[in-house]
Amino acid sequence: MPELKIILEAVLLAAGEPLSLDRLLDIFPETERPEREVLRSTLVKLAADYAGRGMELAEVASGFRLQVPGTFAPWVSRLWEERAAHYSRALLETLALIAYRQPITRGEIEEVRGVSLSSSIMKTLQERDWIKVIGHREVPGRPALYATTRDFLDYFGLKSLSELPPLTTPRDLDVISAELERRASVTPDSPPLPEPFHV
Amino acid sequence: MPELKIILEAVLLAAGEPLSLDRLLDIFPETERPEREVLRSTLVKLAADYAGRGMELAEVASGFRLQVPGTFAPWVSRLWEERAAHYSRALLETLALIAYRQPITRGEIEEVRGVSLSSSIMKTLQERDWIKVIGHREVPGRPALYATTRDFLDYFGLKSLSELPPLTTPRDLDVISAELERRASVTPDSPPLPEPFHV
Amino acid sequence: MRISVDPVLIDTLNEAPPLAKVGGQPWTEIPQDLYIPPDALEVFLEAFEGPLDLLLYLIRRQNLNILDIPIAEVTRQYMNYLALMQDMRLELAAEYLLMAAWLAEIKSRLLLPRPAQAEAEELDPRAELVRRLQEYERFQQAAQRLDALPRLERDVFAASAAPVERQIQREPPPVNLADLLNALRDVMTRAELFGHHQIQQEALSVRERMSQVLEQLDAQHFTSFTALFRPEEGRRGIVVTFMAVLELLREALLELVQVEPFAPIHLRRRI
Repeated sequence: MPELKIILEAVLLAAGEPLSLDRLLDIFPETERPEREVLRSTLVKLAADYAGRGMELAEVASGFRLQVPGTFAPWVSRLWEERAAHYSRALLETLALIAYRQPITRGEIEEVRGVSLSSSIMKTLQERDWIKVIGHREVPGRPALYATTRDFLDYFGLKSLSELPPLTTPRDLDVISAELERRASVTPDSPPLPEPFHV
Repeated sequence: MPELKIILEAVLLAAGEPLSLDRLLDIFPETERPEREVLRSTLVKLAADYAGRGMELAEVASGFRLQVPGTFAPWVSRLWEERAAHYSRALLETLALIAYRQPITRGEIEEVRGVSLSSSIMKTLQERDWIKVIGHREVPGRPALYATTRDFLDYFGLKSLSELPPLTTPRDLDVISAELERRASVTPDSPPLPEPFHV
Repeated sequence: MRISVDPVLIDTLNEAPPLAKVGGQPWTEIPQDLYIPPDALEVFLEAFEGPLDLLLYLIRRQNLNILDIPIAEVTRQYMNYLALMQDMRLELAAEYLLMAAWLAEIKSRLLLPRPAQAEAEELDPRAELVRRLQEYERFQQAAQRLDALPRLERDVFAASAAPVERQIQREPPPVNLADLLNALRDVMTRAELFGHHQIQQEALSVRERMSQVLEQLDAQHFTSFTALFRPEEGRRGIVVTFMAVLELLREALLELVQVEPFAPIHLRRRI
């Protein structure tokens, strides 16, 4: 029987997707099933094997995934012409709002962005399995509440939402107001702006 | 820049499909493109790295592919074990009719159920070795006669068909059914049923 | 209509070809009153993500502190952009007009003299605009950071190696006897077989024995009638077998041969 570490390597490569500890334990018949802690420490050893190689072991939301690190993107991306999709600012802003403010309704997204949201953006996000409807807000119209999925975390290489880059802290409205008052009293007139662009 | 061997490893792992020498050469910008022979000898070195690991480099018709050797099949195949869903109502009814009214033809099953019987149901039941064809009825078309098998009895923990709950009236069936459920919840082994049907 | 800009042309401004076409009129030189650097022309006006985005753009262009927006000036520029968009016949969304109205309202409130005692309670009319701009800006930044995260398929790639043997193991669904019984009850109730159908009278063990007898016999060779009986089953077993044979004969599934009275009976399956 091959070494545990090597079996894990084979299974992770064959899966090509993240595998949770539970799923990894399940590949062993009950009588041969390693201890959870043994499995975990073996994964650590496996990860160490990949130093300086073309792959790395990453832990994401759904489990452990073997992946090709970003350093190889220049070569790998030449394999596929148009694989890495570029997403619009509107889509990324919407996704950011859902990620940081979930559960959130469409109306709430529109309010922050100050513009109505195109259905195609929500559709794209749902088709990518990055967001899903997790319920409805109990207000008239019962709008759907959106949240991000596990796939979203996996895709962005995150173990949990807490690993998202922190949001800049908002300034309290009272503070803003006080600040505005203070400034207004110091400099009543703002400097004139340059001439705008005329057509 | 990473070593050529490691770049090839990364690209083959990301591709997840065979890559021809030409395609492998194409991932390098023209100025950095290695000689064909260098590429080939580097692949040989890479293949040697995988001795005793969970993957191997194979040359197949369309090129080079990283693959998980067959020795890992016992673990790998457990990844894709399909959790059984439930059998359809139609299948259970068909099985019940075959059990209680054997030998029975397909037409007779259809007559009782009032709907035509899908071939997939009979196929599933035969694949599971629960029913088999034991003859043909001497009527036009010579329809096959189905009966249950020993595997069927074994599965349901019966010594013979006479241990099947007797068929009386629908009301009795309700009682028996409730009894079966009660027993199932009390003891894992089902004790013999009250009164088997005797001739 | 769009402003179309060739970046190469911007570098060679003295050349004759038009820099851009606006309202059908070719532009051959950068207008003098243009305060936005020429590369801003590359930004299509329709690429703004709404009025907040446009306002943030105006504010950033001037390196203005978001807390220190000169409302009058920003409003004027904003209105100029709306005019530009209208000239280009961009469909002007309601949000842009709403923002224009809001800016105008703030401007007018700032101009109105405020009674001293009211000043304390009343918020600066700009506060809400600033709050919304800040809030939007936070998520603009968040979107950028999200985009910068190493993303699967763009920066990192799932490593996979095809297994040589890929078999899918399929666990058949479990069934218990109660399920089977429930199914039977349903089908029987539907078929209304109870009460007048022979099932009630029919012995299940006869049905089973019919299957067994059929299996025991083959179509090519005759089997002795007596070979079907197993004395160890006792009288009841013999009766069941006998009834099974009779039933099979009735259903024309068996062929019975007896050369003469009291001679051995032989049976074979009908083909």
